[in-house]
Amino acid sequence: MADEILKVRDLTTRFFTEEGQVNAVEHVDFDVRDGEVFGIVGESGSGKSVTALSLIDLVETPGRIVEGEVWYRDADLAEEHRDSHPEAVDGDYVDVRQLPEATRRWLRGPAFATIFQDPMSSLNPSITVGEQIAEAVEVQRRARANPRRTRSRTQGYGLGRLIAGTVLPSQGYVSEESKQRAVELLERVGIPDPEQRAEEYPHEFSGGMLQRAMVAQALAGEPDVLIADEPTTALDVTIQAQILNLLTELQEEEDMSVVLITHNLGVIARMCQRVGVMYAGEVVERGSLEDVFENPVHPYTEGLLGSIPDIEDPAPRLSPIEGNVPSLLDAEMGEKCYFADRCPKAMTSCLTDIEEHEAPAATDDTDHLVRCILADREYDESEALGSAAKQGVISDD
Amino acid sequence: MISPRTLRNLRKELRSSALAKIGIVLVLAMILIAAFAPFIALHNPTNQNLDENNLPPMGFSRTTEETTSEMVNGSLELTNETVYVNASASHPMGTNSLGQDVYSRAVYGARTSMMVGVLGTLLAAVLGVSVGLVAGFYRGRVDDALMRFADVSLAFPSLVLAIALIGLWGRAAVDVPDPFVVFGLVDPVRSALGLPTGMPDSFVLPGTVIVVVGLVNWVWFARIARGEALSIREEEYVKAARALGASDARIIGRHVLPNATTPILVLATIQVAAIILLESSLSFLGFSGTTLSWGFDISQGRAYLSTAWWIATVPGLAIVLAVIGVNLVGDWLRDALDPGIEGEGGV
Amino acid sequence: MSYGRFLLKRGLQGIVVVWGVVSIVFVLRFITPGNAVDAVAPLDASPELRERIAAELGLDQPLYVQYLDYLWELLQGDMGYSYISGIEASSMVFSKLPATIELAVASSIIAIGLSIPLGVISATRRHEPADYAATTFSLVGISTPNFWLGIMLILLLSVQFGIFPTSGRAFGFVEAFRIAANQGVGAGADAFYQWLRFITLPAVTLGTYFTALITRLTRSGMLEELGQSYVRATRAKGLPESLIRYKHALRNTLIPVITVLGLQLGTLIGGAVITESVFSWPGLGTTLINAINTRDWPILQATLVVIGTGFVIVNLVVDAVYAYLDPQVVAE
Amino acid sequence: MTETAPERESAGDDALVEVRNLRKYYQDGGGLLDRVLGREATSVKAVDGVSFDVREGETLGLVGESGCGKSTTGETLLRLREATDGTVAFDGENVFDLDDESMSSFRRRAQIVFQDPFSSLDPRMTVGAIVAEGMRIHGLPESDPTVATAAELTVGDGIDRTVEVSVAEDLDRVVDGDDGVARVSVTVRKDEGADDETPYEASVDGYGDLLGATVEDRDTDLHVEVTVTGSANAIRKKRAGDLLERVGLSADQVDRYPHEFSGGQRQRVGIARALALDPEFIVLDEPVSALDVSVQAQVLNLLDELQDEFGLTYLFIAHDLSVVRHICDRVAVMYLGRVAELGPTDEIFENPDHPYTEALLESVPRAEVAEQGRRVATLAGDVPSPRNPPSGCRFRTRCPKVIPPDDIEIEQAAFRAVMNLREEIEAENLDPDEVRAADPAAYRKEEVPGIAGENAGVVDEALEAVADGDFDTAAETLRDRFETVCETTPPDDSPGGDGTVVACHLHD
Repeated sequence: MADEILKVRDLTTRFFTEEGQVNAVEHVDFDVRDGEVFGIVGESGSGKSVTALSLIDLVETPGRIVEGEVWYRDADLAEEHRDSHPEAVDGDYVDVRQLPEATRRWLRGPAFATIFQDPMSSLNPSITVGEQIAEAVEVQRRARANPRRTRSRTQGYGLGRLIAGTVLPSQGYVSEESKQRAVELLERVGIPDPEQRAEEYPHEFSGGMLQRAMVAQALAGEPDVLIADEPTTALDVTIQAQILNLLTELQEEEDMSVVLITHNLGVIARMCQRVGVMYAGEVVERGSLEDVFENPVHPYTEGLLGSIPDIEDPAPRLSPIEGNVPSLLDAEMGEKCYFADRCPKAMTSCLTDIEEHEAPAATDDTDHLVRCILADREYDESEALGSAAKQGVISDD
Repeated sequence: MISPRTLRNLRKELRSSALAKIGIVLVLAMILIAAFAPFIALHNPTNQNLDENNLPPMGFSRTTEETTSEMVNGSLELTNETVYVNASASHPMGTNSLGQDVYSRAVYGARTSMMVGVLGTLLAAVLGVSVGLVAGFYRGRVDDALMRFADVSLAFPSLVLAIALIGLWGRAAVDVPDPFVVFGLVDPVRSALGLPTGMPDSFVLPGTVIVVVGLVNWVWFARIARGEALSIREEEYVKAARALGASDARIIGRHVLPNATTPILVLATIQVAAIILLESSLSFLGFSGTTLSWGFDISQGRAYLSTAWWIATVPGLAIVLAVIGVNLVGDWLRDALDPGIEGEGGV
Repeated sequence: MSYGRFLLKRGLQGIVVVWGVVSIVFVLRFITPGNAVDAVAPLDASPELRERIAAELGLDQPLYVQYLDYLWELLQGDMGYSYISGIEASSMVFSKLPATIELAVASSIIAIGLSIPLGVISATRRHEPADYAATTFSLVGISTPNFWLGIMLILLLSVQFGIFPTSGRAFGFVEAFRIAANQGVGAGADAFYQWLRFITLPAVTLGTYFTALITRLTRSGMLEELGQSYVRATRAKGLPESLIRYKHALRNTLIPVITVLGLQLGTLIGGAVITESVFSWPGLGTTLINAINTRDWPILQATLVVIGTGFVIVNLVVDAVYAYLDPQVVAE
Repeated sequence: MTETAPERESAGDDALVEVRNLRKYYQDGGGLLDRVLGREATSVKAVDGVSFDVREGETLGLVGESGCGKSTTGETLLRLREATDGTVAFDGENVFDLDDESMSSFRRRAQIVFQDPFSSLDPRMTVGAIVAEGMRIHGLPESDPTVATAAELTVGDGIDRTVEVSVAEDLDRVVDGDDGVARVSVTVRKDEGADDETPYEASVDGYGDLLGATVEDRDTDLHVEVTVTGSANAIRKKRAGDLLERVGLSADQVDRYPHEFSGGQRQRVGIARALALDPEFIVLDEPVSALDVSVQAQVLNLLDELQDEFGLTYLFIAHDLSVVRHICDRVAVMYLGRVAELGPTDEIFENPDHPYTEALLESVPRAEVAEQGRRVATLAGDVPSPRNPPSGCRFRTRCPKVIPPDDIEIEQAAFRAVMNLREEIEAENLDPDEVRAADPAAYRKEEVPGIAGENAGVVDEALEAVADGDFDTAAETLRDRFETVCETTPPDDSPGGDGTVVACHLHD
């Protein structure tokens, strides 16, 4: 059993809006192993992006991480907090959720780095690309240089120079050394003549080039886990192939683990060793690529795989999943399966027992877990759920 | 015209923001005061009563030096003594130098401000929106020409242009009969309440000011309407309408204008507030066609600052309250409908 | 498009606008009832006399000739002579200009200096006392007519407590320095103190509306900017909150604020006109009002042209600052 | 290869739409001031000479990456944008010079469905009004004189006289005629309880209050008259309801607003709107790209059913190749404003001829376990700017099979490296000091490995010129030796006899 760099347990994030409570992420568990690409696949509204934000503690109001533990393996960090936060440390693992806010913020960079879907809106339009990458480098440099390890990253950069920095670039927060490192990072991700490109603004980059710059920025802190939230969705297919190659290459050389979030099953197949399928805020099935793709147990996974047109031998008709994605507003999740109203194999007991079951024949050493009773028993026609009952599953307005 | 989603957003925002409620209360109050002025004014605002001039408001008193002269054995003897003049119940907010009731003039001032504010904004909106929509929809040279013209009219501050136009065109005003008084509804009510009857049967609407104010502020509407037309014409539902064979006129009328109403509505509230301020400035400088206006009363009170401060203060407070109300309603609309208008519009 | 070329283009557009301003002023003259001759000729002037005056003023030529003459004279800075005082219009206007500039600059400094920090604080400390105070102040600030505010300030600070003079203007800012130069620092300092005493109330009166407006803009600008997705991405790379707030968010917030400054310049000059009449501050505003009341056309014309041209020049400066901050504008 | 393809392809597939040499350039910076500043107007050549046919009843795919001009082609085809050059013949008539009257009929026969569910429906109109807008513009539904009207009469018991029924001429405004006859069923009953003198009443089943039946008692017989009573609006609303049902929504949602629907449902409304005028040809501009996979499948199935039921011809614009493979009969691959390859779908997907098509298909990740180990030779670089596209074949700057001149021996990888170096020199991106410091020969070994002998000599010579800062001579020396047919002559992209296209010199 390869060692896990990250163990997520029972992660739950909810949004308390005026219209009601939205359960975006419900009791999500998954592990990420060293040097592995773990995929999270799901359609829009399945909660996969909120899961990513919850990992790096960037859920803004009205959203709140209600409960859950995020165990991250870092021996020094564990040592440091063993006495101050005994319950947050377990061997080399630290539950990031229980660490003080400042420490959690410090982890962004050296522990977790993130790249988002639309590179153009992830960079400040009025500051050069080189400077913004150099900022990411500078933050780490100042944090390390800080003797008291209080993780203050504005050390030696008073408010006066901060205000002046709004208008005069010369009052930069960024040192020459970091700027040089930024150019090296740009070269590292394959951007031609990096010195010149570092002086250009985001709107002067193509989508592909800008995403490479975002990857360079993520490498600034030499992260252990790179979280990629739909990194290639906004890109064309040939550029997507370039970025996926880049990610694979970097992942091997930097021996960094990747959490890849996407709705594109092709990208999952290409990149991930293990994958979790999310639907309506829950991980309905997770396991190795072979288990989930070759012998899926959960009807939703089957439906998803069935509704993709296969480029190599096109089936005459696709078999879509009927109905629509449910609205998670004020949905009383509780113990019933949330897919029951659209599930072709829904049975009466689906409304009562939806714990995670160990799927029958797990192909290799990993476990293949399914949040569906079909993992333990065969589909039994006689207990099929009537359409009326199906309607009642979700409080439809 | 207003889609149910807009109404829902408005209600939701109203529930959650106290300032919005205050705004609506203030604006409603102003509208009611302006409409039912003849009923709630204590006196006829134009009645002068020189021996009751400069009466202080309730709770205040005023000292004045009085000199009496009398012939004492062939020579004129002047004696002066301080006399206390105190408030009178019938003039709770005091009187001005001509003995006119300050409170009643403020009530009728609301009517002038409201009329100028609303009619001026309407005129500016009609002018500006039609120009802006055409410029934004057809783009090209039409757009360039109209927008250069807009830049030019922006080069003149609205107040400066307004003063110049009114100064040169004269201050034509229109006498508008007051329906309540004309139909004799007012006096019975007033006498029942024990209030003096004989309210003015018409009020003066400053025609030139409204026209000038409209002419001067059309630019803000043109800019917003142009911006909206430029973005809406690229929306796919407009292309779809064109694919269905819709004519330009139908597209502008049926698709562009309805979807541009939100930002125009928010700008309209900003403009009503701005025009109330503009009108009071104009009447303060003596460029308004009517004397029954807050600005005019403030300019009258200026000379009596040290002795009768209330003459200038009361109408000023009225302006501030009215404009705060309108601005709060503007904020409510902007927060609820989020039209993306920042800082447009102004005096 | 390089930065220089962008300014050149704005400059050319500015010239077109100035030409527009000048033409509108010319047109104004013809759409006003009564005509120039009445203003000059004595009431009982005989028709022949009126004829001669009209010819002298060049009013008998065809319209376009008058327009070209008018433009040609304008280029040479000759804007005719005041009907009332006979002084050369341009010299009169330019003598009054410094006072108005002083007032406008002073109130702008107050406005920008106060409002940006206020806006930022109320945006970053939402639902705290500082936010409520700033929001209330800015709401009242934009709802108060500046002439009434001026009068109230006079009532309180001059009449009641006599700290400030009620009206008028002692020395010009420039004069204060000249005095300091040739009469020694003591006199200079005193002259400067007098200047300060006289300009404070008018500057505060004119500046209040602007401070309130920019505070509201900065506040909503900051709130919107902090909601952008690049802020979240910048946080994700571990940048400290203070850097995100000032270096990233505030810089992008200043861009729309400065654009609105350009747009609202008209309001500033309009406000100056009123403030000058409340404090009888000897600037262009008072000149303008007198010129209108006495139908002194050349002075009115000169004032409008100067105000319009001044507006365009200042707008050019605003564009320069705006383009410096926002590289995308130059690229378009 | 004649410039324009022969009018008639092989027998039986007559082209409904014939696009010939279509061009669409966007001018920018052409304003008066820009000319004064000496900045000549540059134009973006979004569509730069595209020709293809769309045959009756087929689904032609238009595929390519963003910026290739596929959406612009679709919109210019329907004259939603003014074309710069070229012709589009719809059923024989050039669309670009139709007068208003025939333009209006073209609008009824050709429609479009858009990509973004949130921007393709007017948020301020109800779904019913959106679907019915086309009918309102064209004053539909109008009665079609060729359609006969008939009524099936069922006579209730207790009526002893013969009953005769007549139907209004414009019945077909309400009732769809199938094979030329609009039929409606009418029942006549004797109302026992009624005491008034005409006890008989007649009613039309269905159609709510749009159709009315009156009974006239002519003592010898009963005469039933069926008339259209609904207003034009009411009829349009009902037809909109029918259309919504047909695309999988329900008629009683007709008064709802777009924001109350999910993405997939909104696309269905967009399709219903396109069907309202009963068109023959629909441009589908990325109809499913914004949808989730499961909803995408539902909409694709719906489009299939509608094509069979109404005999529609589709131009299906998309960037997702697996969707195109599933739904299109023929496919045109576009690159930077031109057609790179056109042919039957299976032919194109199984053995692509054009290097770009090949690279495109290679890059698509397959949703299967085997994808993990697959070595993907990705295309280098970015799509060039359409403002000044590369000379000759536009794909030469990224093409992995660029053709070296005949007279020299060189490996493809090395030649590709030489071509990249040439582009750098022509764009003057190289830094002369860097080249001088690294000494040209060493720089060449590192930048362009795998060349030797005379080729290497020429490259060194060019690099020396660069070191002296003389980019022109450097470019010149390299061009003399390495100039390829790909950069001198544009490949032929006009449709061949069988309508296929391979715009690549490898296949001349």
